Amino acid sequence: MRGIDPSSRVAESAREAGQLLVRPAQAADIGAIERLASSATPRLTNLPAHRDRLEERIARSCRALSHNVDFPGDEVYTFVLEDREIGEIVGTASIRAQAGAQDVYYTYRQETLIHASQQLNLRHEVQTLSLSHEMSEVSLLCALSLDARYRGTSAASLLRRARLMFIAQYPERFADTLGVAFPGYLDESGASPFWDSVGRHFFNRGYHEINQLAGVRSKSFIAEVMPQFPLYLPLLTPQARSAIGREHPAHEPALGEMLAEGFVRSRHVDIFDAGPVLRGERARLRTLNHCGWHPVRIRPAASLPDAEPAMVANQRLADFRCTVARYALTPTGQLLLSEAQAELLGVEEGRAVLVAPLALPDVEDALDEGDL
Amino acid sequence: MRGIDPSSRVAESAREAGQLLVRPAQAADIGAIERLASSATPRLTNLPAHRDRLEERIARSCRALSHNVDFPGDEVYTFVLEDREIGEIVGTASIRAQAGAQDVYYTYRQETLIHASQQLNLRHEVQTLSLSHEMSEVSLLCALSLDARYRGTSAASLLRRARLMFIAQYPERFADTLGVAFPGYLDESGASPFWDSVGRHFFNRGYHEINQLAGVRSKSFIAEVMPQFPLYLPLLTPQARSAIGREHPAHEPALGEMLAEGFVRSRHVDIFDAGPVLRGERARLRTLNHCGWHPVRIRPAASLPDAEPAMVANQRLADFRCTVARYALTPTGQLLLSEAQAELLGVEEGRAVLVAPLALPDVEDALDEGDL
Amino acid sequence: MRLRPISHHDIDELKSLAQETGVGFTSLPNDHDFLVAKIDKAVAAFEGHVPACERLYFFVLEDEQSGELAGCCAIEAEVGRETPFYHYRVGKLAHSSVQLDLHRTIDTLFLSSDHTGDAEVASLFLRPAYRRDRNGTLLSKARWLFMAEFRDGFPDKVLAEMRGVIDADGISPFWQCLGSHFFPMEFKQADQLTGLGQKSFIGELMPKYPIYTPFLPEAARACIGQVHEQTRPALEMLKKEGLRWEGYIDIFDGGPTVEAYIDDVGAIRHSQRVQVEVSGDALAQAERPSWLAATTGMADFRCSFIGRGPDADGVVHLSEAEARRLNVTSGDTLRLLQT
Amino acid sequence: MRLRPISHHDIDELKSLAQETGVGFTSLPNDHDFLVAKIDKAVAAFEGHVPACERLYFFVLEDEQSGELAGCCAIEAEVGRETPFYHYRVGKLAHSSVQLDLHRTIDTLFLSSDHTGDAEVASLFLRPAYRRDRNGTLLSKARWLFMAEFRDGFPDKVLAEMRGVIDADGISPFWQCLGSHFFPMEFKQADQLTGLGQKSFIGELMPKYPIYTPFLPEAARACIGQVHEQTRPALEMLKKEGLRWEGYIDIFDGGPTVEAYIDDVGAIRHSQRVQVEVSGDALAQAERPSWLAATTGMADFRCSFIGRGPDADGVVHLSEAEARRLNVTSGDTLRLLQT
Repeated sequence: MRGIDPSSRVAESAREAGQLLVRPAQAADIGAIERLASSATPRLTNLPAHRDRLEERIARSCRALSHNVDFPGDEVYTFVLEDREIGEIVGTASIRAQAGAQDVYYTYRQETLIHASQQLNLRHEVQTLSLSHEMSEVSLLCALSLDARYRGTSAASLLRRARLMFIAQYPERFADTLGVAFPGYLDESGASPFWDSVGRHFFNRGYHEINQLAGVRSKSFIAEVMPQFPLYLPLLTPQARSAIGREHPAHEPALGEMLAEGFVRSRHVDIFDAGPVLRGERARLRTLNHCGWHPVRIRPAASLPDAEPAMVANQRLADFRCTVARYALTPTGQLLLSEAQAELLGVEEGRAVLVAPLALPDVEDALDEGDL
Repeated sequence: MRGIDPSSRVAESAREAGQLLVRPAQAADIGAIERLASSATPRLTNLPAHRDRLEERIARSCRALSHNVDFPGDEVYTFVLEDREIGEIVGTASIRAQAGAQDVYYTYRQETLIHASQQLNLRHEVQTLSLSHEMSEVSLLCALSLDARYRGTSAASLLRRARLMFIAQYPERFADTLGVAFPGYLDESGASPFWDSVGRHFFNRGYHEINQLAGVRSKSFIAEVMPQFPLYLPLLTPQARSAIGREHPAHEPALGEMLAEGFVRSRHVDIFDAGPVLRGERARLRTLNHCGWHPVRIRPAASLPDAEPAMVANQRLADFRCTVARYALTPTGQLLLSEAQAELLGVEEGRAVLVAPLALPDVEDALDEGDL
Repeated sequence: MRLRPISHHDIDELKSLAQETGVGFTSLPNDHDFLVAKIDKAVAAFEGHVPACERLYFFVLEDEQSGELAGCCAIEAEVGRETPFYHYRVGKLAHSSVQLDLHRTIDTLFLSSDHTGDAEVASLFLRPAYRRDRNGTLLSKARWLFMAEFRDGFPDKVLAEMRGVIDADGISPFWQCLGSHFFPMEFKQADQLTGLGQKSFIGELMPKYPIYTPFLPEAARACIGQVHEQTRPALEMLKKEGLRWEGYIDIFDGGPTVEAYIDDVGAIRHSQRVQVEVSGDALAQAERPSWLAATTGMADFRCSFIGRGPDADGVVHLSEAEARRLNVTSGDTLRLLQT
Repeated sequence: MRLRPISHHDIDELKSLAQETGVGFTSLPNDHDFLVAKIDKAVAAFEGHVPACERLYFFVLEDEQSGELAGCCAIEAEVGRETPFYHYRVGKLAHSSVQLDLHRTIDTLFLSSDHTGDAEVASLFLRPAYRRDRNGTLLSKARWLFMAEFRDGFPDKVLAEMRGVIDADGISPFWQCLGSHFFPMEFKQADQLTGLGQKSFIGELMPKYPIYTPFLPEAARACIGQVHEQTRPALEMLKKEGLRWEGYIDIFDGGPTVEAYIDDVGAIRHSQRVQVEVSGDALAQAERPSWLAATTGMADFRCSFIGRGPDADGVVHLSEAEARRLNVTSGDTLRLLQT
């Protein structure tokens, strides 16, 4: 610890990531989660800063983890990121086992219509947005909020991708296709150009107001009152058009990471702010492809060799734990952990843990595989 | 040769398949192709028994094979199956490099709409068919007609799948996704229950008449006058509904084989008769996955060892040849061929040929992977 | 017999009316609370307390001898403002292709709420025992006099929804072929929910895309714009006033909605205001009354047949009984219509 | 001045008329072959040789002194039968949710061919030099007399399409905001193709799904159902006859289409048939002629103003000049309309 500024200490600690832990949320985490919900940038529809809703959310997660589940249903798993060094909950993220299990999960699907004129011998393409419920079947990674001090650190990656480590272990609880919905573009004043050009005509309320309403009530209630016929893109404002499929600036790095992970841009965007929805086949995601089981070998922290960072998860359900450690193996394939790390994960020597590299290939390679 | 009935002789020969050859069509094949077009069961829209159209088709294929092509465009490759033993053209089949390159390729896409009532707290699903041009980008295997005497023999497989052997060699000429359109269900009287319940309302012509018109004019002309709004399935006759995605009985075995090959049922069906359209990612098709290059070693026919049958193709473009032989390799990986087989393929000893097993895994395993 | 606004003390009589109406008359369900609320709403409308979009003018036909209610009818000032108002509109789509030498138009049903904001005449019911002495005409036409008198309180157009065809088994072929595929319930239930004004399920479950009518079975197509046998006389009466079918039908049974510009309605155009003179003398009295008279107050609106029309000076002479029935005295104004 | 059916020898005069009409008057393009075909078609219609759906009655206003044509007008007996006939219809869709306590209707433009089979009055053009002496009224109203006389040859409804708003730069804001996104061409070109009857490109390129009007810029919304400044007088004249805007607009410029049931058109309802008596005597002659007279033959149809109406016996007296102009003699029948 070189600095004395507490925020730089935190960042340093995050970089080391020695004491970071992702685990399922518990009732006692409500205060922290509410704080995270209020500080999310931008505010998230699916993480309303509304205590009753959040309590319900945690209870739902605990219920799902205490039952046998043979196929994805209306479970929502909520996780928290804990920094043990400062003893604080500094992030949260969820998985909806089936995006449309409770309410239909509506998105706008970008389509191209061909208007061909035989008379004039020309073909004219027109883009539309159609209300769609096709994404209802996917398992959705959503509701992520991270303490601002940890942004851009490996803590962000851990929080985002520990969910994949969980999915890797409980495939029967999730769909083959995963989705990630990113907050959409807002301008400097915090307004959504897409909402202002589309939804506002039908609701006459601002983006933040409707977003809040949707968080407390249900987004699908609102979708069902949205225009039922496809919208012609040329009739939207240029500002709205350019917001389609564009993420909120604060989420650019996260989006890049998910593309590197193997997700691709789908044709679908959020119905309020036109934020992008990524989709990924589980079988093609880097973390799920490259993770492996290794027995634990405990060694003094000082004697651990240097190696690339990795996510390490224990083999529990309700007591699921995932942290960051070095991917250092013995010649016989045992993962070397310090005493502290083993304790963090709640594992003893010889117990198998799931390990996947934290690093991902360059984003550029993954960018152009989408449906579009 | 045990029998004296010429048709059984042909069948026997086909089973042996020693003299069967798939190659690109040439101008001189016009008579045979026209005969095959007239005898197709059922008649095919994309293989009209119309001499001018067929001549154009052959010329188009020759043109495509005599030019460098870097990406799929409006090429249509037409192949014939020749039985050298009897010296006859006994089958034909085509690949459209891009289904919608010339005219938009319209299909009906099966969709499910969710009608959710908050008031009554229920969710009601309604199936629809929407006019779609999404399949326009795929490379389409189509226009297959085989002499009735060869049905159910390995000649059928060869004709069907030799196209994949061609695609394997010239990937740049085709899309990553392949489609196969199968003729749809017709009742005993040869009528299409789907057309009678749908298209007839708009055209007041019988299925065969419109099919013929579409073959000579253009199917997309007709599609553009079809209903533009989605059709609600519950409003179609039960006969029409049950024909959706159902192949013509004569094409059941072919469909089964393509499923075994790795194609899956798409949501798309033909706009006239609702016949199924299969789709397959090139990377997941058995023939493309399991084919390999081997140098040729020529041995006397009598001394060739027994082995599983395989498709064998030479490495030419305009002189492409594909036949069936035994998959017998030397210990060093050379393919053993008879003099006659080598001559059929136009290859000498040492030349590399592409080989893929003719047998496919059981259909059952592949049946349930479709989009539906 | 006279027609007047409903009032709170009519509740018991209204309930017995509701019991008699039966299926297909969904706006008067036999439900105490609903009926009380209906009366409240109507009373407020006649008192002029509510905005136009909430005004439901509900009238009763009173046998002033027995005090019994013989029937009822209503005018809604602006439909579709509080709850959505749906119809199918029969429209035409052109399908044409020069290359195919094809040109035809296809009939199509579009879900629409075009009539939002129009006035509606509705809820006409006459007890069987009173189906005589032109009481039906009184109930039906009194509404036109009311609208003529208070023209400013109504929009440009008025409509009336007519019951559609029901087969011998009490089933609507139109519903069987169309609605039943989208509404997982019985026709009756759907109809009842609508009668209670709970119509949001319609927009929720209804097909959003147009229906191509050629896809409907002949039985359903034959119901489009057709009225129930028993509704034919009512339809004829409205047609005579100038209401026409402009292609809108009920989404459940396919029955026609007829409509007109209010200013074009015959009874409204031909009604006239005259001065009253109550004459004690024996007056000429037509055997079959043809003159309908309505008062000019809203809350104390009255309408009944009288024995004669105005004289050459534009004055109408009333007997004492007629004046009592209408609650007018000499010097008052009446609106008359010869029927 | 008198109105009569066009004939083959009018071709040169028609061409010079066509030259004067200019942009926005697409039905009379300056194209010899097109105009010859138009005359052929009209002549066949007046001779009664063609089925109703192909009947184009094309009239010219003739200055019988100079022989010059002063203007023209037309009636199409049934539109949309030979080539598709498109409009946008302004409709309402309900969007409501009990849970969200939301209920509103959204205006929507639906592509429709609802007017297929209706009659159309169209192509009215009067040379500037003749824009006096009620010639415009003659051109416009003569058509009603023709339709009244040959009522059986026309359907229930008649419509008239009105030019929409064009801005100072000659550009239609409605087109700019809507059509231009779907038709890769200039407004003028689209308009011209339509004038030539080549309309299948409209159905091919037009958006098939409804357009929610709130998505259109204010400039486009302001054009919906609005007429071009110069068309306002024509619109007023049609409105006086009872034609109304029922929500249909031109797909290119958003201009209104007004319509009426033919039997409701004022001029048709009020016209009357009378006997002619040609009087050599000096007859009373109104300074500003108000009586329009039309003959009862089709191929030799004539219409002009006359100096007076019928007498008490229902006989109209004509001067020799008037009789000549209309080509009638005593004992013939005329259809009169007071304008």
